[in-house]
Amino acid sequence: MDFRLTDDQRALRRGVRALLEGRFGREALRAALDRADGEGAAGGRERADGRLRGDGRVLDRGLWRELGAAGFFALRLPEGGGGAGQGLPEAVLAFEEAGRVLLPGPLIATHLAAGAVAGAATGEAVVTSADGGLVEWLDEADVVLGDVTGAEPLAPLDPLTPVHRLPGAGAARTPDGLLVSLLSAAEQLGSAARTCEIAAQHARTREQFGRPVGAFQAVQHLCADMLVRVETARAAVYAASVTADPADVAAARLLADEAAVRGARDCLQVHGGMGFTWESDVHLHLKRAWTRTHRAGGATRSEEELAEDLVSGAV
Amino acid sequence: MDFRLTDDQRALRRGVRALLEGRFGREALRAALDRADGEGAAGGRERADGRLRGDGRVLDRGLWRELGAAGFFALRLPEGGGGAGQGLPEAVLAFEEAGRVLLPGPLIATHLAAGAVAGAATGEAVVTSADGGLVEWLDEADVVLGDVTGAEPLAPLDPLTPVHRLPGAGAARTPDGLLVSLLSAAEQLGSAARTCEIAAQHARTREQFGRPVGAFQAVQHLCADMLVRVETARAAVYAASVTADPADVAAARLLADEAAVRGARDCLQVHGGMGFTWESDVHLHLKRAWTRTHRAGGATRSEEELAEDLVSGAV
Amino acid sequence: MDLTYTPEEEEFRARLRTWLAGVLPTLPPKPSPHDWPARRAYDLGWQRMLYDAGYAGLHWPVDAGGRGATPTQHLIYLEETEKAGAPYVGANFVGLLHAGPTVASEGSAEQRARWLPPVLRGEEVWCQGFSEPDAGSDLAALRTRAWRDGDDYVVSGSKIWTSHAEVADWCELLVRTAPGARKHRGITWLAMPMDAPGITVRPLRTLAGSTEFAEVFLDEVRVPAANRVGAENDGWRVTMVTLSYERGTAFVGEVVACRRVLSEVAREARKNGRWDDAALRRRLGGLNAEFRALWRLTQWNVSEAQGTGGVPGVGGSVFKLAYSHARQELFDAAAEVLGPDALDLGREWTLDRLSSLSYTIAAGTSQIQRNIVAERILGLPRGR
Amino acid sequence: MDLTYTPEEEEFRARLRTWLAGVLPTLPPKPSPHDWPARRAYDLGWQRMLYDAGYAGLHWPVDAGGRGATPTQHLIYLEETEKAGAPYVGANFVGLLHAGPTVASEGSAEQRARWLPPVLRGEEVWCQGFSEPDAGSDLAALRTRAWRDGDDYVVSGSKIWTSHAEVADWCELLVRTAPGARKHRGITWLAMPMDAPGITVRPLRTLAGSTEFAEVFLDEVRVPAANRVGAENDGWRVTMVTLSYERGTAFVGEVVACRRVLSEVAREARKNGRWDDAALRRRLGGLNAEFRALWRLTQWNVSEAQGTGGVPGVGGSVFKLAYSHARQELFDAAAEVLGPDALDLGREWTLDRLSSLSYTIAAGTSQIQRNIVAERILGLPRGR
Repeated sequence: MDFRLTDDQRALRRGVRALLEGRFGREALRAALDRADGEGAAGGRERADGRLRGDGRVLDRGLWRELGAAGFFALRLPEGGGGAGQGLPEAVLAFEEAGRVLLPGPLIATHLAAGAVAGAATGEAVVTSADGGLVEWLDEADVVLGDVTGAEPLAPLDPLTPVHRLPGAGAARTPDGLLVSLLSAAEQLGSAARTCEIAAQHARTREQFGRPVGAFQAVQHLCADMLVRVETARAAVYAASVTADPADVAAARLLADEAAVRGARDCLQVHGGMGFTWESDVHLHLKRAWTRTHRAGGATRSEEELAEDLVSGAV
Repeated sequence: MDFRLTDDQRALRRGVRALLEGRFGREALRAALDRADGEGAAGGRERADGRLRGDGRVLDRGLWRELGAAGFFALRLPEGGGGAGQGLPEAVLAFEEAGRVLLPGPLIATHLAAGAVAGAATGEAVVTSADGGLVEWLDEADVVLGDVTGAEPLAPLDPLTPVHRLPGAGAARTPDGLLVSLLSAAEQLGSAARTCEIAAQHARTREQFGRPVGAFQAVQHLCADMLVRVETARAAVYAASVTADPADVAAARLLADEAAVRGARDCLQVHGGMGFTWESDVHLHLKRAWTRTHRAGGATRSEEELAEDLVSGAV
Repeated sequence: MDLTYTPEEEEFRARLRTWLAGVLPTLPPKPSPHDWPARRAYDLGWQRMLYDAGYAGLHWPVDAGGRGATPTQHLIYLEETEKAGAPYVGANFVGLLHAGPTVASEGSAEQRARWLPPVLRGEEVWCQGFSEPDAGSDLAALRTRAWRDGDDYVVSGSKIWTSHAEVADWCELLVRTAPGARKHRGITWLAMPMDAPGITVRPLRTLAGSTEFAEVFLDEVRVPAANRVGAENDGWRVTMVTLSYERGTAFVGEVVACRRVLSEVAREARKNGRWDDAALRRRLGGLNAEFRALWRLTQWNVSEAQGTGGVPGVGGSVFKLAYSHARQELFDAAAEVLGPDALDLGREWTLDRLSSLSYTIAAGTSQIQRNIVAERILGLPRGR
Repeated sequence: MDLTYTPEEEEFRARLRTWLAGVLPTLPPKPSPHDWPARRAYDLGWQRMLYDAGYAGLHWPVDAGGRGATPTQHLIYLEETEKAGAPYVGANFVGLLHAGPTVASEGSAEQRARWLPPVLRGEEVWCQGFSEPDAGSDLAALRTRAWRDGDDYVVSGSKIWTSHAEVADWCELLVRTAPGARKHRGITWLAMPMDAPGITVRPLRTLAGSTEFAEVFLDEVRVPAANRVGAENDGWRVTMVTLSYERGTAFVGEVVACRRVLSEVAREARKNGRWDDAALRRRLGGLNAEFRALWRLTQWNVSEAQGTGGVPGVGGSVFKLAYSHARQELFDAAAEVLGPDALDLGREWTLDRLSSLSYTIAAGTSQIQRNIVAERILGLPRGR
């Protein structure tokens, strides 16, 4: 047993991080936000009541193809078939990086469609999929999996995740719900780790009452609890990527959802008023984290699965 | 509207406090504990596996009669009928004081029996009552209300509250469940207020790392949250004593249960190792608070009542 | 412990209800939230109606033009207007609830005569220039400078989180007049006319997407020294005095509104089936307990204020800690009930969930409130 | 991320299982918890069996008489012994897990030869004299004095929270030898024979009613200077060195046990009908997630320790924060499931609920652990 990342896994993580930092740094994030937002910051007043302005194209297709070229979507396809021959652990590391930088788009659906839907593996096609009562990125997807009849657009809480509601779909489980849960958990983990870093960074530098706010025990403890949730979730997510056991995946998603949502909220609290502005990125982490909690049946289903696991099998 | 205590109510509270401080101060509490405990501190080893030693008589009958003489049990009986002609608000103030000092005995059942059961009003009789699946003080009661057939003694968590379990009783509601909830909430409030005081007192005086532990923000904030719960519960309990509205009572008991249980736990945390000894009183507050949460159907029933209230009536 | 209202209080409530029932249907349609001039006009129009009906400055002293109402009457007023769906105080907030009381309490006769009547009559709007980018929680660290030049102060600096700056006539401004002095000394209170040259207002967009706030940049703005309330360098005390006007009523309307929302959330859950989830249902029951208690705590604080002559003391911190937390819990529970629709910004509760996030930050973070409770109520040593 | 065990590790596990299956049925009956001499004999007897089977000092270096096992083997050992229901380390705890490693690491050749073999063979029991009534969280504030008198130190003071003091042969003792020195300086590590004159042991009853701990009063106890490990005044460093032996395994057995308890709690709920309460059921599901994650975090920490050579670093604080909280939640949930029986001290879970309260206090309060995480991992400025 050696749970640590292998050298190859570390290299993969470094590679994805470098790619995303280069191609989806803060400026690109804010530019995407302005596109989603119609007229950018100046359009804020219109945005408040939920209308999308502009042409509605938010995804950067060039970036999507670059992701494809870098193997983000084909990561788990066999090496002979144009893939990188990697496994779920490597996919989880890549999606964790995507979560860190708030990379937009139906990444999970496209990744899962690689090899099955033409163009998905290479990033030529944007693929989305119905998931329970929601479907993300319907208007910008080239291929839509599942029945989306009667889909109605919402004014999306997360400006970088357009969503449609599906009528009467309830919480029907998609066949690949397990992988959606796992990869979504990986994104949550990345977001949680990032908001913990942002909070600590802010606490080290922001001064109030003549000292960095991070010298106040109350702020220290908020940050410490954030890290505890991140590291606990990390252990669960990485382990689930190795075992692919349904109960492990359910545990990973529960803990990662919580780490991401509470992390973003605590990060906001540490930032005080400054985090409350549109210019801050903290709210984007919170809105995305909230959005992800709705995937694959949500926390309730995961908790029920984990309860059932307690009485059904061996521990 | 003037929600503040009247002068008479203040005087009543002062009176009860003086009586209890005089007759049930710390020495009396520890003496009762030693009686309950069989052979006192030296008998601790036996106590650990739950056996009661000694003659099993823990209640101080003299004190019980003094309580009767002071009107604790007859408080709400009409003045003509040997009572003090007071209302529920006054009873709540008295029971709050009882909760502060961890006064033992079936106080609520005896109070509720005053006027109906001979000797209850004067403190000549000790009255207990079955409540859901439990009955407190069965072995020392002179009068037992309700069906206690098949009662089995437990090794009581709270050494000063002997309890029997009733078979199959489930959570049948006693007819005076509303008043049990309210007066129990008043006791919880008193306990919560007391543990908040104890914690603050300890934090002001105990030094670690060259300063009072109360100068650490983490300790300050534990104490502050304790007070917030106390004051919120106080408003709810006092209001419920005025309105006797079932939803108000349910709210009062929920908040008072939480204030007492969490208050005692946080008080323990503030005390560190010193609170973990048998010699400290903090654990007695926690054990009593836990015991009281089982009364009158517990939190679940109260929450359901409050949920139903939201959709049934006017707000 | 008397929770019944006196005949006078009941009569006050009845008259108010009758008046509201008659006047609310005559109101013009609500303006778009993005049309500031229209919002100003709407809010001032409502204030004028209150003035004409004798409800303006209800809680102000009579000698300031107010009605000298008791805290209980003020509570009733806030409860009834909320329940009736009357307009919010809106653009009149700072004038009626902060700057006005400050002038009433600390201003000269001339200043009172100049500034108070237009507030009461709904003719002038005030905004607040207190917070700065580097002086949020630590307000006394403010750095906006003012120096005396003849009969004027010349002010440079910047302010943030200023509501209604775009349409305000006046700004109650805290400036630093003695740079060397210890933090809380050396601060001065000025009434700055918002049409003075050198003022730039920039809307500040919040995470909820709205622009309720603005940043205000001040570049050598001249403010007449006659606009100073209180002595030079005494502005911190001047500002704090105002708090005595609040008398436990600050959140009356909000608590009433939250109780209504909670009930609506429960009914929505019944409608969409989430009510069958016992965990969610009981969570709503628990929130019912919280908000019932918060209402009683409000009545408690108001009674205390009424009994002790008006200064609410630190009980406000206890209330704010409990309330800000409960409000966030409420909208989290609402999101649970909404299910997928919790991702819909078109749902009012979704926006409310976002804005509720500010409650543990604005007007003293929960961390600072806990310090206040620990040190001033529980007597713990000053935290470090 | 390799969670499979190597063939060597699997073989180690298989051999251990076989041995446990054979030996556990031969154990004498468990002694009463109140019979200290019998407990000592039982625990030492088990240690002797481990010694004879080659499992004694599994994680100690070979040159100290140990087996030099890897952290992973140690994890497997702790997992399997817990699952098999083998006796706990009991009276051998301090000798095997703290004093022994300290001597092994910092002691002279003579000291190692004198003290280590009896620990491994189950012949001598150690206890720990670190905490004092006024030095709990702030251990370095300890005041027990020792002064040199010829070849001895003379020690006066008192210690608290000492387990097995009644039956220990030796006490690893921290004393202050330089009263004027700054806190962490001036502390010295001594091995005190428990039969020395001047030692009084008084049982300390906990809130759970048990007397697992004792106070130890020292009145001019003479300890030979030859019993000092490390240099005079260097005892703080000497003590801290020992932590490197822990290697992420401190709570392996407990996590395994908690997962078993959680499963039992769920089965009990199914039996008594509480399982139908969706809120409670899902709460148990959530705890399943927590404890699964804690097991993985253990494997993670052990892997780190194995990879980096043994010093676990501050990851232990992260684990302890999460685990102590989860353990308390577990027994709170168990109480929910028990219903009225949660008031029965005769139920094991009720006692466990009480003792779990110490987990956020002992061995560094959660508050102190959070400071460590904030300052040493996240690099926040030193708290004040």
